[in-house]
Amino acid sequence: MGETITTLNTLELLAIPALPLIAALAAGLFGWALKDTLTHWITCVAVVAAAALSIDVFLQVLDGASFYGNFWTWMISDKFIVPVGMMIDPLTAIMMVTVTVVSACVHIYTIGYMHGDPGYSRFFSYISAFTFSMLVLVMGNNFFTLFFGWEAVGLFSYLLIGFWFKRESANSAALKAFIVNRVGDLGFAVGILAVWYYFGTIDYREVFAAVSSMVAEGHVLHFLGGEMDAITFICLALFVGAMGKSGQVPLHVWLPDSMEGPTPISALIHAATMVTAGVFMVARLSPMFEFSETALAAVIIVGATTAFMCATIGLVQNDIKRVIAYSTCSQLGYMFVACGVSAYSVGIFHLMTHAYFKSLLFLAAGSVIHAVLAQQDIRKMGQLRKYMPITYITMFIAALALSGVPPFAGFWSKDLIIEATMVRDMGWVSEVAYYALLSGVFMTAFYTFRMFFLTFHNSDRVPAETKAHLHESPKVITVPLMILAIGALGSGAWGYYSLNISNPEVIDGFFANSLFVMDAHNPLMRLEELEHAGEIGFFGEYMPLILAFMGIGLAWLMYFKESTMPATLAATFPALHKFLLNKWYWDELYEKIFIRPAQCLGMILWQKGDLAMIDKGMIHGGIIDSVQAGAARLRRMQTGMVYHYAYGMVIGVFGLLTWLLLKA
Amino acid sequence: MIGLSDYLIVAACLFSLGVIGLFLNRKNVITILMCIELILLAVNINFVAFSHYLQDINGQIFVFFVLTVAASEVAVGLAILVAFYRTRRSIDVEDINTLQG
Amino acid sequence: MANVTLPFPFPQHLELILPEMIIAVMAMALLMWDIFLPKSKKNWIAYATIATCMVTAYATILLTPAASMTTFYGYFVMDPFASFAKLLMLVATVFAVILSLDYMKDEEYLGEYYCLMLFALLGMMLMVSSNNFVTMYLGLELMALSVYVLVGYQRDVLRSSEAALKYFILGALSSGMLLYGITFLYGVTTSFDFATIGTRLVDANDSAHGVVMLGMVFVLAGLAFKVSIAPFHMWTPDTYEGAPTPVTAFISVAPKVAGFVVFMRVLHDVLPAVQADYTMILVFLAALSIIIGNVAAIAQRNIKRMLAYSTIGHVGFVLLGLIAANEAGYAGALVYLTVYLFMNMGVFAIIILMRRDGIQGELLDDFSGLSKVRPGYALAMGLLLFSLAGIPFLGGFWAKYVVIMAAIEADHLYLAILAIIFSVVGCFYYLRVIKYMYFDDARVDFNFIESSLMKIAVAVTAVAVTVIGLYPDPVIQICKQALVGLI
Amino acid sequence: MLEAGFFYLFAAMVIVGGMGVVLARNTMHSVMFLIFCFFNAAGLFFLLDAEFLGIILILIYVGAVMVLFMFVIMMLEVNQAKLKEGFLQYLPIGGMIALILLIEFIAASGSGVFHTDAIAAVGHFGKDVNNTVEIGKVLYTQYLLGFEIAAIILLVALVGSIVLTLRTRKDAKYQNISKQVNVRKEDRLRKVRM
Amino acid sequence: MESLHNVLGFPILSLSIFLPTAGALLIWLFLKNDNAVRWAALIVSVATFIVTLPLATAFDPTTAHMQFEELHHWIPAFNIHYQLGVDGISMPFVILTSLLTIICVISAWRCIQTRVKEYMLAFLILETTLIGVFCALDAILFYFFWEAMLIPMFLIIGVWGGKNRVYATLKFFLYTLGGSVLMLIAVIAMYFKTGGSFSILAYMDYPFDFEWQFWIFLAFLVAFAVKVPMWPVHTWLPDAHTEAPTAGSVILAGILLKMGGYGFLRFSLPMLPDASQYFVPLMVGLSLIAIVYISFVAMMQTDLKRLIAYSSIAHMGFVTLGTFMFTQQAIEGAVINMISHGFVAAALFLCVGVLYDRMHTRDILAYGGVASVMPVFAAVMLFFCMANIALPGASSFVGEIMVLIGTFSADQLYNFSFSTKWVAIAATISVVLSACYTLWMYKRVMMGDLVKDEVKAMPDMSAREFMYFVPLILLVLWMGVYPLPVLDIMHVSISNLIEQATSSKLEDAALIAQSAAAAHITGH
Repeated sequence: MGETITTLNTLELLAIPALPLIAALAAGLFGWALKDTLTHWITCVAVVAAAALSIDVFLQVLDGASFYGNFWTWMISDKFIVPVGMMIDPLTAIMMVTVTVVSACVHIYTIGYMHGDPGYSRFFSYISAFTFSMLVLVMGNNFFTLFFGWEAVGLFSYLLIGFWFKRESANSAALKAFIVNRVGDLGFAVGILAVWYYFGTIDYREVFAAVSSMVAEGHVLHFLGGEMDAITFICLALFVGAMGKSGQVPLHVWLPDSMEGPTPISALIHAATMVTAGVFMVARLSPMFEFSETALAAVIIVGATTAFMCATIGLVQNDIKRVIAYSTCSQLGYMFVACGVSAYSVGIFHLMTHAYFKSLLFLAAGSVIHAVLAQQDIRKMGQLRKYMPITYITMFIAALALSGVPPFAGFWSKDLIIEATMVRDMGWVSEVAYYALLSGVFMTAFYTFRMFFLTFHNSDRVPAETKAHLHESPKVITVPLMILAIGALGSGAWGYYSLNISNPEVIDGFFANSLFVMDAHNPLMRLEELEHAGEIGFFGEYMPLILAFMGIGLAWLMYFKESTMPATLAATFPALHKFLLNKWYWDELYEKIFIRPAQCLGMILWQKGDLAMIDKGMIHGGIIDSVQAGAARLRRMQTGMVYHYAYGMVIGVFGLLTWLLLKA
Repeated sequence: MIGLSDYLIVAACLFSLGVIGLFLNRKNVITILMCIELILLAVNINFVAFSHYLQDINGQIFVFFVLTVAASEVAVGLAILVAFYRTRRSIDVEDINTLQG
Repeated sequence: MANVTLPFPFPQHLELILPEMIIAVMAMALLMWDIFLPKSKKNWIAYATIATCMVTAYATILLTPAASMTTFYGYFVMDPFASFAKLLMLVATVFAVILSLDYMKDEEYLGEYYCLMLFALLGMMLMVSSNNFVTMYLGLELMALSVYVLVGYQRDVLRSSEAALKYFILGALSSGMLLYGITFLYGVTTSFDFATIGTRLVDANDSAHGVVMLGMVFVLAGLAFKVSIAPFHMWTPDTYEGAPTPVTAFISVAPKVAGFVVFMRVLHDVLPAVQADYTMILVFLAALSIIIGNVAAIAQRNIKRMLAYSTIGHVGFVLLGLIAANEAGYAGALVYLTVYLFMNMGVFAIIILMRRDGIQGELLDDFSGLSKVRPGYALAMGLLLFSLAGIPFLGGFWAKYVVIMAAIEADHLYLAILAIIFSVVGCFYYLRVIKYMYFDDARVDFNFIESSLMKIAVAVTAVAVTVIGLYPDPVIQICKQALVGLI
Repeated sequence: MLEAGFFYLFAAMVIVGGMGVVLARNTMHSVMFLIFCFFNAAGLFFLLDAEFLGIILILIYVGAVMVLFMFVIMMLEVNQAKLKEGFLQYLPIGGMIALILLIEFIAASGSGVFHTDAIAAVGHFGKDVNNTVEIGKVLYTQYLLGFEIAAIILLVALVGSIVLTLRTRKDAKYQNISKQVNVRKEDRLRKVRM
Repeated sequence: MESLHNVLGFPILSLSIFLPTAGALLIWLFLKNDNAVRWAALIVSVATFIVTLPLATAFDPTTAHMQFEELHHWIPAFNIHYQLGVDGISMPFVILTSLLTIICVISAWRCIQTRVKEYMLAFLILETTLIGVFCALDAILFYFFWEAMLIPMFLIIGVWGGKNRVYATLKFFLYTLGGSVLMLIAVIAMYFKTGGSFSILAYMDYPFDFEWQFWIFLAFLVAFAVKVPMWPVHTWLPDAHTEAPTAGSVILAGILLKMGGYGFLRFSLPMLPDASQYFVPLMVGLSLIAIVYISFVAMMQTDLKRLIAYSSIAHMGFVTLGTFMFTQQAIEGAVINMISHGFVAAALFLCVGVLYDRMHTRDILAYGGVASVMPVFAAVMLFFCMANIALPGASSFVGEIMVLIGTFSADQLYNFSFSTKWVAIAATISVVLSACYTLWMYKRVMMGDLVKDEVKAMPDMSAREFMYFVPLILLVLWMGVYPLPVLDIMHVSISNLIEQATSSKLEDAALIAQSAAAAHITGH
């Protein structure tokens, strides 16, 4: 299936996922025998090594190296062949680096954060295994490897959210995460089925090569009278998978709940890596999405809705991690919009910068939570900057990056997304998306700094008994923060200038052969044209920045010092406040339209269908009862009276004789 | 001229009477035994009539055997009846009812 | 006076009747011997009966001709068909005697009991060797009278007398019907000989049709009564329950064999001219038997009564073979009867073993916990019951298989389907006994009769059923060969 | 003509007797009706040239079997039977079935097959044909086997009746053969030293 | 008779079939002590497993012909043969059976304390009948084993089962028997139609006309549908599973259900291709009902075993769906699914057994927080739960995805009256539903805080218990990651099967009818 192309060391490539896997197996299977220190050494070294190798690979890829090849055949059935192989190109490389670096930081951070937890080695085993899965996801060269990684990260996400399995809320969150993800996977699986059906292969390269001819053949799917382009169907189905994994409306409900997991997990999985898999997938499959305007529009709508809606919810949340979680959803929405407007490179760019500053944000929040004895409510914090300076500074950097303040990482990527959306003309879709994103910028800045001020400034609301423990976190925690802070500081500018992300040529440049954009779609190209023509205008150029500062300013007004403004505001718009506080009532809605009906349906089918209809109705009522009634009747007929017996005989003879004679 | 059918019809009436007596009878078992004798008598009349009209002696031989067997049957039947009476103290047909169901 | 021709010509081939003679002579000799035996040694009669049966069986095998031969001026026929049936009945009698050894030991007239059994056997042997209505009727009555007495043998037990009385009254009625039917067949054909009647019926005038139907229905009804085909079955449950258990075992097998053999001869020899009509009747009767037998058994609590209904169901199955009216069908019926012989004898043997102080052991829940106390008996009973239910690797499966196959071959598909579905319904009550034995705990102490002969009987039946189940071919082949003489 | 008259007489009487058997309330009356019935049936037999069987019927049936009936009736306390409601309850259906059966019988009996010339033309045998001899000729040749079986049937009836009814009464004296045969001399013979 | 394919040259299939029974006989005759019986049963089952291994090693995957054949007269009167042989479809099941029997024997080591000997005998005899079903090439022999299986299973559920065992075992017995008797009728009818043969291979070749195929298909359908079980004749299964002892459930889910799916593959498809095609909508409908309806029902169960039983039904829905899609992927997927389900469902029942041995209840609500006291067990059970929801890497994923692929793409090859794409999409819903019921169950049982004292007292798995999970874990993983060896075995057999199932017999039948008519005319 396709010849192997390699300008990279195969062994090195194999080592990158293999190291975390081996570490995970060692920690998982033999954790009970190993000491905690040994466990974390094994896993940390493995992941750090993987990160180093990834960077090495990335550098080689920057020099134009690539890899494509199969190692293994998973399944063969007639023409259905599933190989296991890798495809290393710039997109993959950038993901690998992001994943391994964040993972390495989280590993180290975990040493401090999870210290003394009874599930210490289990935790390391899980996160290493997760790293392995994520690497498989990004490095695979076909849909099945993607799906394998996809499911595996879901599994470890489930395990890690429910890591503290004694907590009911954690268990529920884990279950919710898994099931909502499965809903997405349903779409993904259907997409894969359709891919194989229409392309006869599941290999990326072969599929991508065949897209245009397949579209030209004009396949359509019929359903309930309607019809749909095959390519649109495929892309939409696959995108459902992406929605599930990346927490997009309406499948976003699991992501905030997943904050029940330990904070390193939130940083690694629910900020930096797994949740971005959806974006990665859309980018990876850009050669397919490009051929379906409908699918792209859907991506934009979903992304923009999420970006806006989750930002609004973030405005009023009081749980430090939930605020960040909603911001994650919202930012993922930005990335999808980027993909939707065909600025895949920008989406990936934002993915990378987001990975750094968001994981930093989470880890810093974790540092805070660690310090205030697992308290997550920001209303019970305040003035923490005095106790934890490093955390304070790193978090400040991250907050600025998230808010899109130059020169921090988030500014570069987010700004580009907004501009790309602005220039891409897709009718009302792109227009609405543009305003949604703009309002998002404002809200992002606001809630980020609301959270930041409430935590580190404002009045000191920390309970007295906690105060005694307040101190800066140990080095294993702060060092990863600092490393990530570098990323949050510099990755944006580096990407912008070094990778030349804003240049439309980046598709053929850095992202050579890994992304595909139709020229007609390419927003960067249009942006460049417009800039040349000077048609962007002040508003277009600086609006995001202004909004970001306005958001920060408003937050400063309301939260920097203790103030009655928030309460007043909430009192002024109680319905809106409640609506936001209850997260637009999504959970309640799902409870009403899915969970309850499903349970009711289950009960009805069981009690009424199986027990009442089949067992009682058909089997008991229909067969057993009639047999028993027959038996009872026959028993009654056997009266014991000899004349009845004689009567029976005579009737028998009479009946037979009459029958025969009548017949004749 | 009295034909074969006439005899057969007499026998048929007798047979029917026996059968009716058997299952409409609510008296005692002895009557039932007598009804059986009626049935056998009907059979015998049939045989003899056929034997005569078909000019075949075999029918009469069969009657001979039937008579023998009938006598034996009566003996055994009455013996059973007596045995039954000794434990049940009744020979009413309604009282032959412990076995049922 | 003048044309009386004496002396009689001496009958040819008189040796053919030797088995019957042995039985008759021995029965009478044992009657005499009984008088001289003290009470404590009455069992000798039983052993002598067994020996007689064995010798007779040997003689029967020796004397079996390759093709039909007759003696007594053509009124007694000996052929492999009859021989095979006789062997089955002899085996059944041996089993019944073994079963009686303990059960009947307190009866006042013990010697006569075994003699009557021999007389019943004699009657049945004559039935199966009959090729005419005279011998058949006399054999049948000899059997019937003996069996009436046997059923009522526990004369101090009400249910025994009652069973005998009911059996007798209905039996007499059925004989009357049979005879009435015979008169009409005789009237149409002027003969009692099966084959002659058969050929004359073929040539008979169309106007005779009604009369032939009349005769046929009555003859079939009379015979159906003997083999408990519904709706002529109603004596069966009462008689089975009331009769002493060994007698129940005896009448559940031997008279059925004899009855079916006669049934087959009558159908095949006498009624081929009206095959379409009798098939129609028999299809109806078979369906009715299978339904009534299997359904009614479910409501029973007494195992003897339950087995009575089960017999009715099984008889319906045998009837399938007769309906098929082909070689496979008749052979199938014989296979069924053979297997049924072992199954029923084994089951009744165990029921007899269950009798203990004050308890008849006939209720289903008396079997509770048998498997824990006597796993061997429970295993045997289980095998026999599964066999009765027709589950493979046991003989009962093949029994059902052969007749169903024959029925399908003869295009009675619906009947086959009905039969097999009701056999599933019937499974339920066999399983219920197994349920008591294996799944429940014992309610009372078991106090078994330790009789090595009984043990052997149980073992033989269980092994036979299993062996036939695993390798039925010899039985099937023998049964096929045994059809010489019928077809 | 005379013969026809006799036939109708006997036939009617047979049927009347049969009805009497069925309907009489007193069992003893039933027996009497049955005897009456047999006498008339014997008459029918005579009309059919079956003198031997007619006589046998009277001798054996009336002379032995019916006497046995009477004996048993007298031995057992037979209640005056009342016509119970069951009779009436079953009469409509039962009667109808019996009636239809009867009609079927009659239809069959009277059907054309028994009206052929050959059958209808049978006259009576002359004096030289002796019914008893004719029966004897075949009964002891062809039907020898049947005859023997009939004998055994009678034996069985005998034995059966005995085992079912004979009770060894304590106060009755009878021979115990087995005891007699199995006696040892020590039991009976005591040597007395004089 | 053409020559027999048997590379080994000795009757290995007979040996596999009768070794357990021979062992059972010896145990019955000579052993009294419970422990000795256990060891002996283990030795016999292991020996049987070893005997079946050469089937895999000596198997020739390049031919669709039956292998290791044996042919003897059994009942010449009816032309019934003792004919054995396996192909790529049946061979894996033979090995699966012998393997699961070992596990059943081990799993019963401690929890069966009463009537140990009878228990082991029942299992060994059961093994004989099960292997026999998969090896039989004579329809009557097949039926013989098929029914004989009921006896030991009836006793296993009835004697060693739970509270409501009598009802459950009777239901099991009568349902299954009731279903399969029509198969006997059908087989006999085919015997006469084909001119006196019971050979399964002969039936495959004989051109039945459509009416025949129609009725025979229905007769077979009843038999196999009950066994699989398909909606609406599935209600015996939850009861049987719930009440059966652990090993009984294991063998029931692991092997017995597969007999139904195997029956479709061996009988319905190749013998009755036209009827099979005709009934595709029905079969697909029932399969979808099984997948969706049953999943909802499973979700609401509070009895552990009942839940897993319902999940089995849902998974078997994939098997029937795949079977009637006539594509290589779908049918291979169906077979893989059956094998995989043999591991996974068996393991889940063993997991319940582990719990049950400690708490003596199957009520989900009686548990909670078990993971705290039984961490190893929690991991094992989690593994099988994940396998149950067909996560990639587990064998069940391979099976299900192949079924789905095959179903989705069946449109390309055949003109069904409906779009198989939407069928596949509907079936994919199980991705969500299976996760719902499995993980919800896992959550309620294993996770949460320890509040119940009884749960606190539960010891973790013993080495023996762990031991029988290890092979299952390895097998699930192996088939999930490297299913090629198993697939290789089946490829040729299944493509041959598809060839048979898709080539109409009607033309041949018409030809035969024509020539018969011609002969009739010339005969005059």
